Amino acid sequence: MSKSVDQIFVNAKQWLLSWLMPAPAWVVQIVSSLINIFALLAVFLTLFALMSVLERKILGRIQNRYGPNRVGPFGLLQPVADGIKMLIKEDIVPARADKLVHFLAPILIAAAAILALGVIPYGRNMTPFTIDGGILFFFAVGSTTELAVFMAGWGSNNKFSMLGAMRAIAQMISYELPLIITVLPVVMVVGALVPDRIVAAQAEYTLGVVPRWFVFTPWGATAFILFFVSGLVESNRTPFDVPEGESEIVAGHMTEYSGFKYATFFMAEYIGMFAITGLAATLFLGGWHSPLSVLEFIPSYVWFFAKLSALLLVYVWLRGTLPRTRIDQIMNFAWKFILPMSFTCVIAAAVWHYAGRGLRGWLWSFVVIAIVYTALSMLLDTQRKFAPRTYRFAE
Amino acid sequence: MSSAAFVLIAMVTLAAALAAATLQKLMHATLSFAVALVGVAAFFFLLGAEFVGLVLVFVYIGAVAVLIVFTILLTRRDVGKDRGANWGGALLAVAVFGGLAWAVFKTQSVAIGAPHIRALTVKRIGEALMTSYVWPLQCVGLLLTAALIGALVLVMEEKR
Amino acid sequence: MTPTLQVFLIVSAALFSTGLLGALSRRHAIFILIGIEMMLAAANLNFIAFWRFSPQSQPPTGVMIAIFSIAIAAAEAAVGLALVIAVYRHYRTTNVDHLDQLKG
Amino acid sequence: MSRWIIDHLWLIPAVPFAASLVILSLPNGRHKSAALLAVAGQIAALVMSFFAFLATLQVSGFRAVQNFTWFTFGDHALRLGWLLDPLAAVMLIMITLVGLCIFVFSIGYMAGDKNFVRFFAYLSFFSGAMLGLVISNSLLLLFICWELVGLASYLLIGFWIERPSAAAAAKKAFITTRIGDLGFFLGLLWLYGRSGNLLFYDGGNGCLESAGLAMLGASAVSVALLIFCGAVGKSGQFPLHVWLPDAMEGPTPVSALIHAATMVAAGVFLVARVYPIFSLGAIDGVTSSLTVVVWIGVITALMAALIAIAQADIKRILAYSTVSQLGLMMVSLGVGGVAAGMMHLLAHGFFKALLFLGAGSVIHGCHGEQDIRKMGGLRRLMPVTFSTYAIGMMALSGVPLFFSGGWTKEEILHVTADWPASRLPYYFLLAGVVLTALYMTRQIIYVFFGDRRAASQHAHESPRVMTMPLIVLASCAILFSVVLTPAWPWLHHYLTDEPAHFEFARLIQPTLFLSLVLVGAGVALGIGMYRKAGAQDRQRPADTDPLEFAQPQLFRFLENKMWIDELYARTVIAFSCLSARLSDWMDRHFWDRLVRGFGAVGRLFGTFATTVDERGINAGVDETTVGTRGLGRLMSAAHSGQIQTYLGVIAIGVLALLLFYAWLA
Amino acid sequence: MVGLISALILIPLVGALALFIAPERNARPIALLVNAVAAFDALALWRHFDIGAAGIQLVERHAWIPAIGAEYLVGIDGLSLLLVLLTSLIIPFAFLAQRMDRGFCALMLIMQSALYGTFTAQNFVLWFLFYEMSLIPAFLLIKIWGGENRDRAATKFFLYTFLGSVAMLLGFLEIYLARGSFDFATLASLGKNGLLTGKLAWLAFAGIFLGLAVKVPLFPFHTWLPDAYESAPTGVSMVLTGVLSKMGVYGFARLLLPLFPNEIRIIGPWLLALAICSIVFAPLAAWAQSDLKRMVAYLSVNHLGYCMLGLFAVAVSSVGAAIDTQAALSGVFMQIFNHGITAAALFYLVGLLEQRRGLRGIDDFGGLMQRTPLLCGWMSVAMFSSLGLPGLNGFIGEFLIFKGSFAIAASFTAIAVIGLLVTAIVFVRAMQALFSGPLAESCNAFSDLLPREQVAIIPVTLLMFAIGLAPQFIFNIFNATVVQMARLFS
Repeated sequence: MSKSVDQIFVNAKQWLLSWLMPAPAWVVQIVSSLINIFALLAVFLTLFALMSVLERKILGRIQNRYGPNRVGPFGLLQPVADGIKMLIKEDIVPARADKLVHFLAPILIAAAAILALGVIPYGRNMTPFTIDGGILFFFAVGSTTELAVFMAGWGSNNKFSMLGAMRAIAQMISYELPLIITVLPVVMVVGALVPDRIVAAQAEYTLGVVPRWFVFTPWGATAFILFFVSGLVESNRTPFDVPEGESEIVAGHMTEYSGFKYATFFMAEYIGMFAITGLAATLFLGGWHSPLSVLEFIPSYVWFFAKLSALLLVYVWLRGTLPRTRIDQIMNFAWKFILPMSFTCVIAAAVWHYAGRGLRGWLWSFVVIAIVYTALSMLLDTQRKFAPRTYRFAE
Repeated sequence: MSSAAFVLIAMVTLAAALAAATLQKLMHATLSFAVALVGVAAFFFLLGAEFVGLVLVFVYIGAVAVLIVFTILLTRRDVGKDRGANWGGALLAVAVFGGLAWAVFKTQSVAIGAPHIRALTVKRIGEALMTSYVWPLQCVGLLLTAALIGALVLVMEEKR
Repeated sequence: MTPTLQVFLIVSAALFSTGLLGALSRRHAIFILIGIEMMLAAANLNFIAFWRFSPQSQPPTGVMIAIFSIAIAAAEAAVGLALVIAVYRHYRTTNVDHLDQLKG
Repeated sequence: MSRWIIDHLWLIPAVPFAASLVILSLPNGRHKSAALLAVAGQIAALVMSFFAFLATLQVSGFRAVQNFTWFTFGDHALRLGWLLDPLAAVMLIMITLVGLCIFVFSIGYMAGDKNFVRFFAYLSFFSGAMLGLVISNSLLLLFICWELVGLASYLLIGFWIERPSAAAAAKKAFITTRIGDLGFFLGLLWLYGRSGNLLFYDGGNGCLESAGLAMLGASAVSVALLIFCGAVGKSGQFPLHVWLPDAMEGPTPVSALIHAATMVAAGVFLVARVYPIFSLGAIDGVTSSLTVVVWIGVITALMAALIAIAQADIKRILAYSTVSQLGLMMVSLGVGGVAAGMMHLLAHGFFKALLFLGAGSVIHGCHGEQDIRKMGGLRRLMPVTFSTYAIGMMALSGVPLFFSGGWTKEEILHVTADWPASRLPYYFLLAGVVLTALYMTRQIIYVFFGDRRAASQHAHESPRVMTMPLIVLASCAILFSVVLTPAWPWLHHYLTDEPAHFEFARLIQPTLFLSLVLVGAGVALGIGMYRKAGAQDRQRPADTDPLEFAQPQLFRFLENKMWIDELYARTVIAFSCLSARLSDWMDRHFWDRLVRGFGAVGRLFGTFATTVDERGINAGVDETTVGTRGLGRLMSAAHSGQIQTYLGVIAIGVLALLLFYAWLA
Repeated sequence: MVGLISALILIPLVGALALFIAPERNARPIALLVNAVAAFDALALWRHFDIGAAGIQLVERHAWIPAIGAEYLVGIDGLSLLLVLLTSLIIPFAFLAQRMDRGFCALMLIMQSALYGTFTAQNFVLWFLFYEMSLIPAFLLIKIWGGENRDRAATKFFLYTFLGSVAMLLGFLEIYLARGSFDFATLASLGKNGLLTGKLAWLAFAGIFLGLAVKVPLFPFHTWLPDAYESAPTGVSMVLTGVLSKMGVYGFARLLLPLFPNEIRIIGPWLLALAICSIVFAPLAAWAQSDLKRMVAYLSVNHLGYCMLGLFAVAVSSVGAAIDTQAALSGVFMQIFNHGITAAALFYLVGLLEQRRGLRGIDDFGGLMQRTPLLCGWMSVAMFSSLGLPGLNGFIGEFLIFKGSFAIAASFTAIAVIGLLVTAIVFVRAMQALFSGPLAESCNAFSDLLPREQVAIIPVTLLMFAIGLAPQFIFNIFNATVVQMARLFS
């Protein structure tokens, strides 16, 4: 029973494809891909809509207000209203803009974000595209985002846009490095770049209870935190949203966009966020595996989306909690702390491996990380004491 | 490895390359260059070297293209329009192409179809990198470090 | 009909020539760099093609060379662009016609 | 205890050594601890020595040996060892006992010296080295300790380091003894090479045992003489005696301990120790090496006694008397009276230490004055010193019956008289007896009798810590004779390994009267000559010696030590300095110039090569260069700096290559 | 993998490079640190060395230039190990001797590396490479940081030793052309039956002999030495006398004796005479010096003369008893080590005096004992050790040399004893002039040994005592080698 529920989507796709039996293989392949794409788009656009309204409501809760509650029950139809509004708005293109580039930027950014979704395993046998170098694909595609952002900034021919784009690129490049390097230990330990293999490697349970997710190893936990922070930066979310800091540079590279193009940017940002969190869940949180072996009867995709949601919730929570950091702080943090720490994760993973992957390895890699962490924090400590702020004029 | 895909990719690639070589706006040329490289990556996919294709995209789009646009940004004052092709260059390029094409057609041994091959997995590449090619790998690592430092030193503010 | 090695080589030759065209005809240093990168890509394409069409052997040498050449190209691009920036700072131009002296 | 000490013989020297190290590490002001440590170390050594002595009494002909491997070179072991036999045992007792007295005396004598601590460290060091010397069972170990006592002597002579004369005397002592030591060293090497074993006793294989001696064979004479060189140097025998009087620059306790009682006697001890080598192949107790020993001894004894007559320094007189007495002992050894010589050595150790300490007390009382002509009348002021000094004087002079020196001297005269080779040494020794009595009488009259003179005006008796040792030593000098008398020559028999028995009749012998007469004559002569010494007498001024007045030439000759120092300075030392200068000059001017000459030849070649270079090769090269430069100018036009031109040229080159290949195909 | 010996050679080189990364003021601490590592390595070497086994151990062999028979071949036997340990001891001691800037430290480290190489290389080409490599830093050190006359002294030193090296190289080329090998072991096995024949043998012998004799130096090739030692800075003097001079002795023991036993036997008496000249004339010349450094330098010639005496005596003994050859060889090795530490300590102490006074003439001081008892005490220890007082290290070596050579060449040895006497005279004279007498005006403000100076001198002095009293631990290093070498000559 639970098996058939688990595989319900897979079976549905097979059933659909079975109608094409006489067609040549390449047709089947294309149709299969199309089905996957549509399924992806359907799920994630819905999720995007849901997310946008939920985020606003949660932020409202955090900030002690209601949030949207007028359109539809509990304001749940708000995204529909927003969508309609965006669609019917006038599409303004600045006169001196580089029109082609200005036009292509939102398309490229959305395409990249959606492509990245394609390699994540959403459930048992539910990876849309299985590529040998899936993780690499994810990052290769993800890296086009930077170009797209730049195109947006350049094409708009506006100083705010340009500044925003530069900031975005600077911080995205800086954090792409730790993002990739924190993935390395997982890849090393599993020995494959295929997400499915990585998920499979986390399938077991220690003593039948504790899942063997990588987040439960010292290096995994560290890498996960680093990955999460870097992902936060990659998706330009608070507290790292300086590229679109409204109070300083209006909306960064999106300043000159309106209407549907703006909506596309917005969507791409959310989808990028889903992709990153999805990857985080895949890499460190055991993908679609259940946290307890007794709960395995619950379908795998439920688990995946539960983890995804949990992580997204943290995103929202952070956005509601933290103020925006300065760009120099972001960069310093990246190069001076995150990067060395992520290298340490690689070493710690190697130590863990060679010490036998058991308790001993756990302890040793913990020691390695602790040493480096202590050393780094001592080195980076500016010895600045924090004191309650005193106000000179606002008393 | 279908011919249709090949023809499609070849057309896109060469068109983008031509655009990169001739477009007058620097930014457009750079973007075309990126497209051309995506085309090359697609060729790699077609040839069964997915990994290299991904690396190519990763490196060229993610790093080199971004670097180029950044450089364009930093040297903006000079970024007017450049002239497109000049005739001497074009002639020479065509001549080189002619010569190469002639040589390719002339050489009988390259008129062969693709043999059936074992899939080139990342694992195989990794093993090769860590065994037979470990020294080149180290050297490249060193080179990259040196390039990193060199580039930093070069762009540091000149002392006046 | 599947493409033969010849076709790939022709495409690669075309790509190479295009790169050469870019490198030869432009006056802007960045363009020249783009042209050179294109030629490199063409060479990589050659390597991969030759590997694909050759009798298979361990290890995959063509692929390896391509990987290394990509890495080297990245380094080259980084240093090259840094040079462009440095030159631009000094001369306020990136037009290579004006940069014909060894003396800084 | 006795058993234990035999197994741990090395502790006897080790304790003073350890004390010395500890004292050396004390800070400079810790006078009390330093003295306490040194005396404690000495007492410990004395106690252990006493038990060792007791151990030797148990069996007649006792000999305990403890050998050990010092190190292994190649696959041969170098072995050293400790030895306890009667000879060593009596020396141990003498050294520790005299040493203890002198240590105690020094506490008083050196009080107030700013280097008090260092003094006791050196003194303890010496004591350790000396004790090691007497109990070593290996010629090498003996040599090592020999050198160490030399070092201690050097350090102590030069103890008052700020006095240039002390430093010079120390240097002289060190170098002069080292000359002898080098002979000793060569002898040691020779012996080692021949017998292959430096251990004295090694279960039948030692170099003093029959097997070892057999291997030595004919070279025994040379070996013995070379070893004797060491003894000559250390014991101040002619011709290396010159350092000993100068050594009196050291503090008086040092003179007493090292340069009178113990170290200088080490030469005699050495000869006694390796006596089997000296006497190897003896015919009727005479060998050529022993003959040399006798004559050296005779010359020394007589010469030193003569010089002593004309000295004014209280310590120098004693020093020459020491030299003379050592000569006496050498004669005794040479004529075959080992036991007699050793007995005299022991007795001499006690009474000479006593005399020196007495002299020290006098000097102390006179505030550092050493010239006997400035003393006088101290008999009343320093009664204890006087009485003990007188006992020492009588022992030294050989007054028979009650004084140890008398009996031992008697014994020596006895064996010398029986020497089959010649009677001459005997006569010389008899003359020596007269002279000894004479100069001692002179000294005692000058110092203790007569009127008070410059230095003795404010003299005072020394503190008890100084007089107590004097009394102890004086009693020793008297009581020691108990075991020396011919009636019960216990010590003699103990040393020669014969049972002793008492026989009163032998106490009185004819020669006793002879020496009584001779000593009496010497004393009488002394009193006669020096009765008025120090005072105005007839035409003689007060500060002129009666002998000087009577025989100025002779006196000058003796006063200046027979001009031996000057002789050495003119000959040996001058020659050495000259050769040093010559070596230096040769180095700077001859060898160096020789090398530079070679260099000049090289430079000549260089010049030649340069000419060829410049005229021949360079010219050709120059022309080539000019041509190349022209070509370069031509080519440089192509280097426009336009990189695209270069690129184009490269492309054209590629094309050309293609064409070339096409043509080939 | 890099073996222990290669690591030993590399460590100072790497250290020399490391100096240029760190700030200048840290140069000396870093150099000392490097030396600590090297010393650790040397101790490890000692630990891994099998003292019971003869022959070369811990061999590392790699092909280098096969065409000329050169290979990277390093290994140690007892003698090599002894010298490696000596180097590890003296160089840090020298580093403690004076202030030095970065270049100085770096050159010293390079020299150290070359020394390690010289003492461990077992192939002539490699050996020669290191041998020459040590020369250049020494030259530069004297030339740049030396005292007055440094140019002349440095040039003299360089030309002299270099010419010697050239002669040696020619000699070896001759051997190579005839025998086709540069390997010490191979050549030594050939040497017994004559490596070369006729005039060629004599030419090769002369070349190598000249090269080594200059290096030792042996009378009359010694005139560069006083100049060089005098003008070199203290630390360099220490290394020059402590270790560099041992290269020559090492060369004699390792090369000349095994390779040319027959030739040496023939002209042995003449060589012995030269050694005797070294022993007798050098201290005489020292006696005539007023400069303390020059004096110590001449005494170095004398002490190395003892080594030569022992070696030549061994070489001429056609039927020497095993005990004598072994004694002489042991003595020579012991003397190498002892002279290393003692002479280095003496130079160090003279350097201290020079630092305090600015001059180093023997008459520029006086009465130091009153002002600086510790300095005088330790200096006396070093001097007594040098003049061969029993209980200190110098005696052991000299005793064994004399023991061995006396049995073989009694008359020569007897003359050599004069050297002992004159050495004693020189030192006692120096002690008299420096320490005793009234305190000289100019020495009033002297400070006694500072703690850091004590740290430098006391361990070395304690080592002198240790060797003097219980030398077995040093003998253990080379006993097996001695037995093996002695077998070569009997």
